[in-house]
Amino acid sequence: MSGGALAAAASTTSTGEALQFWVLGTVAVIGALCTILMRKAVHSALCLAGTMIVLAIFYLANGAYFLGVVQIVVYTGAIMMLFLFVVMLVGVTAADSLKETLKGQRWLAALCGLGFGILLCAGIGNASLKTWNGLGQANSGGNVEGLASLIFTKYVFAFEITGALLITAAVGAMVLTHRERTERARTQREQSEARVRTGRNVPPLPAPGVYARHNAVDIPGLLPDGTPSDLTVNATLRGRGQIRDVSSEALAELAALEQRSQRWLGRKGNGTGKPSGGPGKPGTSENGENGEDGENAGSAPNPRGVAK
Amino acid sequence: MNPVNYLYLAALLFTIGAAGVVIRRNAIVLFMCVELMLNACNLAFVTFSRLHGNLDGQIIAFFTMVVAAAEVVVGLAIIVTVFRSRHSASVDDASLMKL
Amino acid sequence: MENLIGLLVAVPLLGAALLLCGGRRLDGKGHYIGTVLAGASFVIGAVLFADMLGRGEHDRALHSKVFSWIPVGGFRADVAFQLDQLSMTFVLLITGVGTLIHIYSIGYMEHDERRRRFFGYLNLFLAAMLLLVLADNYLLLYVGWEGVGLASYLLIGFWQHKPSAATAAKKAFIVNRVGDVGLSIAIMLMFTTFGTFTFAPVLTNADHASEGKLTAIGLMLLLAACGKSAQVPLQSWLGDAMEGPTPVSALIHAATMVTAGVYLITRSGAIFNAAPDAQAAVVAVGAVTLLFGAIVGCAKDDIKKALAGSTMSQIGYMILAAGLGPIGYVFAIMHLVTHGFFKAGLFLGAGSVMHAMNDEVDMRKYGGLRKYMPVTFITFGLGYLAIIGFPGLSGFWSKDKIIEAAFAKGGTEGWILGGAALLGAAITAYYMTRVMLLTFFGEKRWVPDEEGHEPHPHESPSSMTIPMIVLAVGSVFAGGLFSVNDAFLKWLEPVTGHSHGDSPLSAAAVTAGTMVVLAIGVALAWAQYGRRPVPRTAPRGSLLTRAARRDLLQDDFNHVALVKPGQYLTRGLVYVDHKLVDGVVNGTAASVGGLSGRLRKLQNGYARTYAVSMFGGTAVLIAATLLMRAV
Amino acid sequence: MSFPLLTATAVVPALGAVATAAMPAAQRAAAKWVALGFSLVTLALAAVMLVRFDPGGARFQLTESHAWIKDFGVRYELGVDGIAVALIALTAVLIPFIILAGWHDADPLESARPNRRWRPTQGFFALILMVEAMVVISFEATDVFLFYIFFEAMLIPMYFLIGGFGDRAGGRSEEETATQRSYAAVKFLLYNLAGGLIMLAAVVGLYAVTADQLGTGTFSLQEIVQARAGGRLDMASGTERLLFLGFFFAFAVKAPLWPLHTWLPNAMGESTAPVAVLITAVVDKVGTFAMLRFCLQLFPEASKWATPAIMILALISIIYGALLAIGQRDIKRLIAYASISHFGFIILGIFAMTTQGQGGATLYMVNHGVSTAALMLVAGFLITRRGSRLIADYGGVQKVAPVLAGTFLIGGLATLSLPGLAPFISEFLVLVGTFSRYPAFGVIATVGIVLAALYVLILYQRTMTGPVKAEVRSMPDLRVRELVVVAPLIALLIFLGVYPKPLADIVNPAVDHTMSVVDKKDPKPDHPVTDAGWFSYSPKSEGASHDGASGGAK
Repeated sequence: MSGGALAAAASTTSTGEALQFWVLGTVAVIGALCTILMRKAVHSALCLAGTMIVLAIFYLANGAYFLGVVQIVVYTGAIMMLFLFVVMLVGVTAADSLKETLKGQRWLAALCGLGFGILLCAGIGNASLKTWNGLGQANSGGNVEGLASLIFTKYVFAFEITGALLITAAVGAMVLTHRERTERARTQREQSEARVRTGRNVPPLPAPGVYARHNAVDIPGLLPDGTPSDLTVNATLRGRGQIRDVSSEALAELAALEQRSQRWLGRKGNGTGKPSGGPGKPGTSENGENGEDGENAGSAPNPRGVAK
Repeated sequence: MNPVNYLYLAALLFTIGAAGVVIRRNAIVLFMCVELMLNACNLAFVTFSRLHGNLDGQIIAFFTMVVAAAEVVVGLAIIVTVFRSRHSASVDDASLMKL
Repeated sequence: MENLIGLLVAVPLLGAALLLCGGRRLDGKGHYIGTVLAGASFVIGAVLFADMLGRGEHDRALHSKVFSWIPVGGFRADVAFQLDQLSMTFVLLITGVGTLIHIYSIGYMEHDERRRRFFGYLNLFLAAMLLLVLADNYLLLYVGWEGVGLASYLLIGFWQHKPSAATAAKKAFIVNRVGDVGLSIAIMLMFTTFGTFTFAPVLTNADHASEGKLTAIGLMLLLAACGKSAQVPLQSWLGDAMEGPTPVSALIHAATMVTAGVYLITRSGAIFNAAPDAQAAVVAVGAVTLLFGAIVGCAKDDIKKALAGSTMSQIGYMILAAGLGPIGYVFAIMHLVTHGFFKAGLFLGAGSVMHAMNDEVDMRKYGGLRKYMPVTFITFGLGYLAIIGFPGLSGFWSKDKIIEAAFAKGGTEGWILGGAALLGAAITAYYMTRVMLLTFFGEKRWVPDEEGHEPHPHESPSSMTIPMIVLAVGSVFAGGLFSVNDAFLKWLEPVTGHSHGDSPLSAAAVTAGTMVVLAIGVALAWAQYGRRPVPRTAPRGSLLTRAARRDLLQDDFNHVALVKPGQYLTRGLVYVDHKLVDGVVNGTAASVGGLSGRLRKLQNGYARTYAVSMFGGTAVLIAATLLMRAV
Repeated sequence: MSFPLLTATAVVPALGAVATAAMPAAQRAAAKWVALGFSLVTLALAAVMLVRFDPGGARFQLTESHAWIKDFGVRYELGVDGIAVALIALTAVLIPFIILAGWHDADPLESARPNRRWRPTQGFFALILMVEAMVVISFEATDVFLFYIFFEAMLIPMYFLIGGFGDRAGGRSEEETATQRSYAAVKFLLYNLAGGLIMLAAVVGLYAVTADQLGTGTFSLQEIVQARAGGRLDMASGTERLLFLGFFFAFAVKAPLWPLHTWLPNAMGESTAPVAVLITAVVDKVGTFAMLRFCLQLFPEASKWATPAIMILALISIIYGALLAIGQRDIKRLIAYASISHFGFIILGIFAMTTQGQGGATLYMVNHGVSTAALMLVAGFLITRRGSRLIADYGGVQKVAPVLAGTFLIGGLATLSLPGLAPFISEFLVLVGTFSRYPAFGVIATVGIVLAALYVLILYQRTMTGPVKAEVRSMPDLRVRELVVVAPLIALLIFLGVYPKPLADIVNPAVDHTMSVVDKKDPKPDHPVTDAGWFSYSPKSEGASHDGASGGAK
């Protein structure tokens, strides 16, 4: 780090820093670009984290040791994690299409961006930034001490106010996310009564998963004819479109089971034709053999009617 | 190399962030882009402090971080609430400002 | 004495106010009040007359200023009266004939439930007419001028339930208004020329002004006269005016109001004397009208319309005379007075006939009435003789003098005018004889009216006959009386001035000529209507006859030339006002609305769009700052 | 500091408005009486003003002056000259009649049950009084800014009067009436607001100019006029013209002058007859009055510069308005267009820049107010009886309701300015005044006289005469209240027509002063008559008559 400090003193940087700048700068830019171009929010978050780390390094290189550390700890550590949490909440795998819906938005954005960038660079360009009297003596007493002395003397009010701001923010976040229950929670009895009154799905909603191996919450239960019932999965998942449909393989396995059982029962000949019989046949036969599904079948058409 | 390049980098990052804000629909990504812009500013500040040889720039950057943190907290809280109410984090769905 | 002049106007005005505001409680005695007040004004007039005769020829004129009316800057109009011989003549005529006709109306309007109002209007007319002839300045005269117009409007339209009457009234007023414009412009001209419009100063200084101005004033006054006196080209209203009750026709549209034009021209003599062109115009109008009216008179079967035509023509004579300048003024007025007598008499006679025949006006349905209503017959007959200028009767004296004066104008002009006057006399004789024959001679041609009432003619009540008799007497002797050693001439000369033109023909020759044409006219009429029976329905007649029946197409002309275009113009303008003038404004509003509607689309509610605009905005700001620094 | 008469005259009706509005909903009748009472008190005050005003005295009398907004030199400055006094008197006279005529116009319909909050009647009369207050004070204000404020504020109550209390006798569906009404109200508001805002710009400009040249900016009419006279203030002609146009535009909209007139027929057609009178007889007068007081006196040069154009517009108004009046099917719109024609006359007179013209114009404002009031109110009574505004729906009324017809006829005759009734004098003066400077214009203007006769008589003939229509057969004649409204107006018409001298004497000095400010002199007659007095006239036949005459005048 001391090398960086020395470099910070000079008006031109050491080649080492130059190299570092060019390499990491590229990384940072790529990271930034990825942030805005990735379809999944998670990826964006990760890319952003990368960019921030690079920036942290640049801070250090610019002699802002404290900020560099803070950058890593606060930003990459805390804020980005917060982001990731929210992303989880909203749905990790949720990918929003990059297809633009607003007409001409993209072109305008490109235009403005380009113009803005160019103008900014022009501004920097014709600003006379010749003499770089680095941070040599500023950091002589140690960077952190320097900052501390400034914060608690010159900027003490701003500091206090930011404190207040942070507390307010915390409270605000709590208030916002906390949902006040306005009315008494309805008991199970009331709920069932309400259900009966409306006449819709009088029995409890069908459970997700059909077989022992497929009882994850994101797998819809299958109706007797093998088609999945949306009613069996959580509304949130449905909303995110994160439903794993296993109906097809379930049907295949069903057919296979059929064959095996027949082979096991010693019937031959027509077994080959069976699977081509389609799912209808086994559905009925199964209906015959197990009553729990029969009830399911009885209620099934009804829920599907509601789900649509 | 002239340290002014840091400023060019900052400008570039800021522009990218701004473009992101404009382009992306997902509120969370939007926020990330805002963060990106803030960071770009911070870089600029730090560079300036190096330019002037005093620590005020760094102080400002520090404050920026604090404020950004607060902002993120509140912003994300809002996003969560909105998502809860309308099952979507897309800013286009919240277009009730239409006349 | 001076104060009496004001009283002269005030008395009938009071009557009008009483009767019109009095309400129903006066219905019973309204007509008496009206008549008494009219009579009172006549008495006052007589008193003033006596007083005037008592004074010397040149200080006969009286003047009384009542109050200052409109004082604005240099513009000073007073309510002031001037009673000189000319005014006096009119006062006597108006109040005298007026009173008689009031009396007549008592009987004539007996069965009309709005009789009170009728008398109120009559009094109003008397007041206005007196104001007209007594005013000492043109503006006050203008008040009387329009006042009589109003009275005539109200009286023509008295039977307002008849649309024809209402229309006729409106027509009369509006045609008169055209003339009034002439008068008002004349007054303005006087004001700009002389700085005043009081008779005395204007007339005494008339010849100082430039002839152009005077001609303009003269022509404008002539326009006014044409409107009021039903002279070509503004004569079209008089025929329709006969929709009014007959006493009205007698008083207003024969004896007094329609002669106001003659008064105006005579009064303004000084101006005309100094403006020969204007005079020529006056003469031309007079000559044309006297023939025009006469021709119309020949064709009408409606007795009142025939008489109206004759009125027109007789006033033509007066205007002609007045146009001749100092040669003719006196005779114009003289004829005016005599005409007042016999024409009023004739109209009253006609009224009495109509009264007897259930208001039948078509002469072809009269016939042989002399046996049934002798008094009417005799009075009417005397009036007839007077108007055709039968030697010795009033008409003879006055009309003869006018024809003489016309010749005396001198030069070809004189010959033309004289000829016209003579021809007019012939036609007058013709159509009046026609009226006479159709009405009182031949076999009776009555038919039951719609309700099937067979008319059974009877002599009218005395309240009607007495005025007729008085007027008949007047129409017999007035002319002679006036001509006894030129009494009338001497009487008026101080006011109007007089000069004997150099007549190419001797008076005797003119008289002889008149007699001859008169005989011819009568003979023609006799040949046509006296000898052979008259068909009940009018024969189709020659082109001229048909044209004459339609007032020589005057109305058709007006309709085509003025009414129709006017209607189109107004309709067009209404459209324009709605669509164009309003449209421009509404159009602007609409366009603004449309524009804002389009701008509104920018506010699509998508945060990102706003973000872009912010983004662009910042870019622009930076650009601006850079520019500032660069500059 | 004597009793502030002018302020009182303006404040009393304002208080009346408050008091009336404050009446509880139940006491509708009481509210009416309160309103009437206050309007009568105002009338009394106006009478006192008329008495205390000395025609021969100072230019502005009964003046009051207090600093108001010091920073902008705005003062609360009141003062009346003859013209203002006459117009204030007119306003004070008309308002009681308007209130009396509109006695039942704002009664709630049977269908609408009045509740505690809903009290249109109080509102109606309160608004009328409010308008009166504002009109009076804008007649009194001699501070341009003060005038401007009330000139604009007037629009608010007028807007509600037009839009809120429409003519129920539309013969149309309730919704359509409502839409028409709001259209009319909005149109009225927009037109006048547009004019007013342009004027505001001019007012500010005036301040800037005075501040620039006098050091301290001022809005005071007198100060500015004196400064002009003293030569301390001379505007660049360009500036002056712009400012003049700014002012004139506002007044021309209000007046209304062609082609800014189209709001008037809608407004008068849709509002109730009394409100229509309020518009045309009272409020619009502020426009013409302001032309005389502000346009001419603040910007004499520009006024002269603009005269030809304005006079041509006025001529167009006269003839155009009359022609459109002839073409109307709706009684009230007909009267509205007639008013446009008359306003043309007024403006013609003002800009003729002659004593007769301007004196006539001032008298015309008063007379037109009275005559239109008479005609319009009677028309209103007629319309409420039959429930229709279409001329074609009437006929033969004269037979059924003679008094109504008679008053209607007199009002009409006044409108066509029949001699003997007040408007004749003013119209003739305007014509003479115009003629003596611009003969051609004068002659063209006379066409208006004929057209006036046409539209009035057509209206009378179609409504009053002819066979009695079935719908009007049961039409009652004027009631006592209505007679009380109409009779005095007619009496006033006749009196002012026969003996206008008192009014003229009040007005003349003010007019002379205006003329002197504009420094225009009346054109001299070509052959002025030395002795205009009366003396016996005897014809000088020899001199005059062109042919050899032996005059008898010896």
